[in-house]
Amino acid sequence: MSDTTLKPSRASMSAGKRNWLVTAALFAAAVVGSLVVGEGSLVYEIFVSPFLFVVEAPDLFVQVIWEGLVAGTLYALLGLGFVLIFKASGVFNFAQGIMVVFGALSLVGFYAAGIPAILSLLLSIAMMYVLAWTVERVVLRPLVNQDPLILFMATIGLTYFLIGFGEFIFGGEPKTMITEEIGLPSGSYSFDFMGGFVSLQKLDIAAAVIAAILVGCLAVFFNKTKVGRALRAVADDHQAALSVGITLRQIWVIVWFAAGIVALTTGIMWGARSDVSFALQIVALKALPVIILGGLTSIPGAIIGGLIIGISEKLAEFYWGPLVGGSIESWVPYFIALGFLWFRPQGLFGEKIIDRI
Amino acid sequence: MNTAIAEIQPGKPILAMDHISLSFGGVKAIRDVSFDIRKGEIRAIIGPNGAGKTSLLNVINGFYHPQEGIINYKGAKRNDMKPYVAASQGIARTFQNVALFAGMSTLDNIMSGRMLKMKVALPWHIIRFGPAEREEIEHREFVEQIIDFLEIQAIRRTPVGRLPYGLQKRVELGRALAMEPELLLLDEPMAGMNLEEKEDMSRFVLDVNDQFGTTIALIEHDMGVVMDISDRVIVLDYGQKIADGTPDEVKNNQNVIDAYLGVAH
Amino acid sequence: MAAAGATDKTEYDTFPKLLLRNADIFGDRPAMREKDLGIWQSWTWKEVHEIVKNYAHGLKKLGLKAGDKVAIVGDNRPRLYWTFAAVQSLGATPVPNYQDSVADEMVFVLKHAEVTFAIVENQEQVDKVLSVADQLPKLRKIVYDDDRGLQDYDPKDLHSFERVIEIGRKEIEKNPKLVERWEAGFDKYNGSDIAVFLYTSGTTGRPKGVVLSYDNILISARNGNAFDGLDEMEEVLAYLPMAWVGDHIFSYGQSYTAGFCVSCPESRETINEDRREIGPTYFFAPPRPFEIMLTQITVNMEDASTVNRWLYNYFMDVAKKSGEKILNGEPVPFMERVKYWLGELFVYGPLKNQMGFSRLKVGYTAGEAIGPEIFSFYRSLGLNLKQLYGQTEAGVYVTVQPDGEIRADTVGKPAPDVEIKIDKSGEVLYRSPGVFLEYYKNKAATREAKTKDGWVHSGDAGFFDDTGHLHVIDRAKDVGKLKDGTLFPPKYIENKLKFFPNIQEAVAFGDGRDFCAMFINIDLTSVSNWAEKNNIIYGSYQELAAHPEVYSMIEEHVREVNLQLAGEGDLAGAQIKRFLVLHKELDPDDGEITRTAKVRRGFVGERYKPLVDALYDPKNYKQHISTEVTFEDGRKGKLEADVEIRDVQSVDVPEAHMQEAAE
Amino acid sequence: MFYRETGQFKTSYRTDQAVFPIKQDAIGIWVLLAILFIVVPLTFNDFWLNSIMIPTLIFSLAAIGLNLLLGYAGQISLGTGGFMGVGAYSCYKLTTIFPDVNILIPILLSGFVAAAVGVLFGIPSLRIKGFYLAIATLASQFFLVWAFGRIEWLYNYNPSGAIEVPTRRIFDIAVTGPHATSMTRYLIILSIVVVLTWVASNLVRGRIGRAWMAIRDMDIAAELIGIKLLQTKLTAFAISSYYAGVAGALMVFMWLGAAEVESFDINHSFLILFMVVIGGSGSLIGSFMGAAFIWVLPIFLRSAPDYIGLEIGAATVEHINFMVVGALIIFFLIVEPNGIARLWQIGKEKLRRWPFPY
Repeated sequence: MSDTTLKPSRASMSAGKRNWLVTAALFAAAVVGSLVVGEGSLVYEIFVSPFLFVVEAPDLFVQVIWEGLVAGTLYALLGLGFVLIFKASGVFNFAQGIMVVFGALSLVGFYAAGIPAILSLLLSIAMMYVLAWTVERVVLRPLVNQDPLILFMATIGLTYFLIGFGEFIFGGEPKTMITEEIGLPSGSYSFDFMGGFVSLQKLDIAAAVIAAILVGCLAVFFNKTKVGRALRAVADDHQAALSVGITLRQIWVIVWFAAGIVALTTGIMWGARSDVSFALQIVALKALPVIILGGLTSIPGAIIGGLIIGISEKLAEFYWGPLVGGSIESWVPYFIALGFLWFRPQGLFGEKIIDRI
Repeated sequence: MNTAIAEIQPGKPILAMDHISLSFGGVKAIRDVSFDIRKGEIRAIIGPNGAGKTSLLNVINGFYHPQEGIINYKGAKRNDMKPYVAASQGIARTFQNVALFAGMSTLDNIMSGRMLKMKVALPWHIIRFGPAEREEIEHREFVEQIIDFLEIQAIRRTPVGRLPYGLQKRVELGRALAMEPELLLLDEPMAGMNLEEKEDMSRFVLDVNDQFGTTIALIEHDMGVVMDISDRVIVLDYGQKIADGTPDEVKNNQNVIDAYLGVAH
Repeated sequence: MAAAGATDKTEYDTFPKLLLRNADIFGDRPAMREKDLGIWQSWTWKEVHEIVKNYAHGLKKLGLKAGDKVAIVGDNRPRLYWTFAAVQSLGATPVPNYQDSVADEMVFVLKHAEVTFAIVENQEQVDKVLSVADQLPKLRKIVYDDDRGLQDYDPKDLHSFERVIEIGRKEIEKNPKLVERWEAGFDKYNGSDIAVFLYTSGTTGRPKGVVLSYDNILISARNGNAFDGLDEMEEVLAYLPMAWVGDHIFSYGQSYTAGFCVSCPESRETINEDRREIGPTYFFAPPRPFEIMLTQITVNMEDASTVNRWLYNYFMDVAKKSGEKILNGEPVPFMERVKYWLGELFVYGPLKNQMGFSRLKVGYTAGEAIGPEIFSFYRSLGLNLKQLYGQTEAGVYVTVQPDGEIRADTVGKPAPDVEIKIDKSGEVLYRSPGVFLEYYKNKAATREAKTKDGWVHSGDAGFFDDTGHLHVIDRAKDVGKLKDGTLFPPKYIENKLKFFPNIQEAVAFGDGRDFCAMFINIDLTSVSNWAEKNNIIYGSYQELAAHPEVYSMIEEHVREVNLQLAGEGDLAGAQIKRFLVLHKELDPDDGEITRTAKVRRGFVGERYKPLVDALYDPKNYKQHISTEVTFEDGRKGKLEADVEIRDVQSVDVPEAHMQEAAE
Repeated sequence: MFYRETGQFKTSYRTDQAVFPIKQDAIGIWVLLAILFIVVPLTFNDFWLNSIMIPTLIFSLAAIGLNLLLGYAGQISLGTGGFMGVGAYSCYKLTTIFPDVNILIPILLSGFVAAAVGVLFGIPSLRIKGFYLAIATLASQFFLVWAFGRIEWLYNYNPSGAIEVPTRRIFDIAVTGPHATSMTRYLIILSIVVVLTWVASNLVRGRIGRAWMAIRDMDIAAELIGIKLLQTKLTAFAISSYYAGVAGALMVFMWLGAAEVESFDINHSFLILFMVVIGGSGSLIGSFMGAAFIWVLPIFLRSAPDYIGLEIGAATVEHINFMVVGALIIFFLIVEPNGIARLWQIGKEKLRRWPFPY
């Protein structure tokens, strides 16, 4: 107690409250203002017409929500990969994105080499293990106890290497995911909804389900198995982990492998929706706002964060994007994340940041 | 903002704590503690681990804000004084586990203590020549006096990260002194020192007190040292004040004896 | 400008007069520097003159009168040097003391000199003086340089330097005439008047107050300047005790005559760093510092990278071969010169840079005999290091080594204006303008040391070789005889041992006994280093000293010395038969050696009587001893030990000759 | 080994606090400048100037900018690319609005716009720390890039969406645009970089620099000795962004001649980050070394196969290039996490202690 000290929460909270009030006041003022100003004005366009539109076409609204949900699931999966590694090894793994691409590519690659789909799938999983092992051996072990920034840089280096490596082996051009071969459904259900209709891709549903299953498995793994508990322990106390009889190195391999599997899954889903290309690696950056929003160390945080980001970015794009020429998806998530951070600097579910003196 | 405050005469209280209580969530770190520190005295705060000594210092220099009670510093109510303000009002501080700027040299660390006294604006720093450099030199001279005073000439250019613990403590004291504090808070200045180092440090503390007339409040575990150098002692236990007075009074106080029973020192 | 020394002998024959001259002709050149507050604070001759002026008037106001004696105690600080001039300008006499002598050592000097003022460095010295004040009825005022911790002292008779200066300034403001009167006062004194008392630390008995006149110091100083061509451009680091005649001549006398700048180090810990920064052109030290520096170099090079070690070893061989020759201007083959030049680039230059000797014009070592290989090590680097033989009574110079005639085993030729003769007992006598007036309040001693016609008994035994160089063997009275009548010069033998880096001190016994036996002190730095390399574990100095391995190593050294002695005719009989390694370092605080690191043989013999007896008891190979020791903080304690004693078989002469032939 | 510091003593704080207190260093730097200003222009051909010297200098400037923020003030930023963009675009607008002003003025002014934007996006640093902040800065990166692409006013409604640099002359010498010789541009860039580096060294040596390092090393202690956190951090963001901005403007106006959104995308931010970390965070010299290393290495790798007469497809070379760079970065971080500057410093100390071990 005497040497670690928590900044009295009172101060920050009160600040928080104040901010909320301000925002609320602004909003109210804006609405009132808009009613006064009336149609056509910017205020009106921002604060009134979108909501009117929602009321006019609820089906579209639902559709957008669904799209957001699906995107959110993928973000959540990506985020999950980051969180797993960050939690267990304190490494901010920038390479998660390229791991996604790499996983998907190897799957497609193996299949193209004439290996049966399911076998290819297993092989790619094995591939992810090899990757995890190599990373631990070549990158993490020599850099143990280094400044987090250094490790972060190392993972960027790793990213560069994997990009080069992947292109070197599989070639740079986009590929199509072997969706049917690994038994993913295609086509879509569509149904009428309040005078319009909503259509849901079966693939997306599958994605959501698989994601759910994956998360479920992880949850079980972390809470029920000895190893899993060790992993959780290592985050806050290495000794505790060692007492369970696992070395840090093993733990690292395991988490990176787990992250690898998550990446592979993400790759498959994403690949199935668009196609498998290195562009994904950039898209993967979307996971960053997700995890800071959720809190770097929290798995539920990653999931909820993913969904929030997914839905809100789609809503923003659909209803407000046109006002400023569209494709605001690229930055809106970050601002949403920022907004949350301003009130909770450690993210929604992150551990409280402790000031030591 | 210093101008607002009345000059305190030696012997008069420079700081008065009135029924201070501080708690984190449920934990009560300080319970209804009242005491004062008189200008020019050496005031020791002792007590078993977790008695809330450090929290008390943190309250004094505005790092915490007590939920109840009144802090009166230099004749003005200062309950929600921010650390920055506290510093500019002449409260300096050293830490239990040294809080130096590990990447900087001894000289730079102590120079950083002059921060508040350096006024020259950014534009001048861009072309260093002129005011910026003059100011720099003027304060360098002051800092060198401190280096001389603490006898650390030999490590002037050494990055503090590489210094042994004892010396780091000294440098930290130097940084605090560089602020020309009116009230100097020392958190276990002799923790983890060998006898010789302790003697040196006690000498410095005393010298600071009578050469610059600095008021000093210190937390210390070594009873011998406390009894030797302090004018008045306040004893905390479980966040409560259990005794307050001259070393001798405190030494023979029953509560204190009880509190320290079984506490190894 | 070197002439500045010689020409004006008659005109400027006292320090105050020289100060005026320097302020005049060297006005804006630096006179004094001190590393303080992180930079080298400097004072020009003008400024020094100004300060001394105010200072003197301040002291006058405080009651300092002509004829008073003023004690000066402290490390080398500008203000203490200025005190000399200020005091002398009032016709009073400065009496410098060894700053680290303990109070009861100091009190003798202060009492004997009847000091009225004490000008001291800091609280530590103030406390010392105050602690014995009651024995000093004449002491009136104390002035201190550094006021740290002195606030609460009773200010009545205690003044800070600043305050004295302030008083002086006020006086002068009140009455500017004072200055003229002050300067006029200088002419009341001339070269023959008393300049300073320098107390010799005296290897035996109480210190004697050597009274030196202005001429003694200034003529010696001028001769020194002329001899080595020193002028106002020199850089000098003042770090030797101010009470020692060497420092008085080099840092005060020569500085005032030649007009060069003297720099004072920041603190004792930073001396090496400070010497590096200043880069003296003229350097003086007893052998010890040179030994230490060499040891440090060796130690450093041992853990240097292979490449550097190789370079070092290779080029040091080159230097051994031709370094000294080149320095002495003897012919050297071209290729050797090229190699040496490369060596200068890769090794010698950097080494000199590390030691701060890059700019060294001439360096001196004296006070003790220096180890031949140490001596030639520095010479071979191209450093013009010389030996001189001097005494307080002579105003230092008796003999010096002229350029080009440098040899490790001699102390050189008679210095300018010095006559030397050797009496039948082999004692060296000299006569020179530097010769002291008398021992203060000690007619007897004076008569003993100084003949009516001005010859001084050096008390050292020596002889001239055919090159006209003087060899000093030993203290004349110490040169004794073994029972069988063989000549026994203890110091001579001790030095031979001390030339081994592993041996710090050695004490020889044998006068009036059957054979020569030795106490030996190991050199902690190099022996512990040696131990590390031979992975010998030890917990303390005592353990290390008693370690059998160490003994065997020392025995080797002793054997070599015996070999040398065997080669030196009469001395062959004085070979060492038994020795022991002392369990503690000989320590000035215990009075075993002097402040200038000279062994007090008699005292040691008394103190360790049991050990001495044991040495001469052939059956005794282990002797218990318990000694009282003084710790740094003055506390006393007992030290118990069982000391081993070893026999060394001596070398018979023919073998020695064969050995030589073999070499 | 060639250091001879004996006799170099300081009699004033002024000399004691000089940038190069050691004489040999001072001489060294002047020699280096002479080489850069005289020898290089006379000897180097256009390829060397254009594809090595000029970009290295420009990136060094950007790296210094990021280094002030990351290495000195300890605030991570992944938005450097964006701030360079702000510099470039604002410079572009300024030249369009004031066509006749000496081109150097808009270049230097554009930095201020970048600074303003930097401060804006620096505000979160008050509450957000570490990686949270790093990612927050990505917000600026992505928003700015989006803005460059969407706000047509920024590129004068140019259908291609790119900005093209007009020819501008000083004393009738073309300094920008197609007619400007690489030597002129090199010399101008070099001068600007030298001046700004000097400024940076002034800043970090004084009160400002100490305040930065204080919050970097321990922000609470910094607060308790009276450093205003927000103010200090924002200053860092502003100055850092100024450097980035000027670098961006130089990049477009004095090197590329034209630019699109891609020139300022996140990869650039990472490139600069590499330069800082590999070069050595908290060291100005490091910024130059890092920039040179990261920039020159790929060029070297690309041309390597030809030297050894290997026939490899351009694409493959590119892939291998990626792999090698990535591997080298990891390797470097492992051998010397404190960057090339640290190696440099160690080497220097070795020379100073020579022949003794360091």
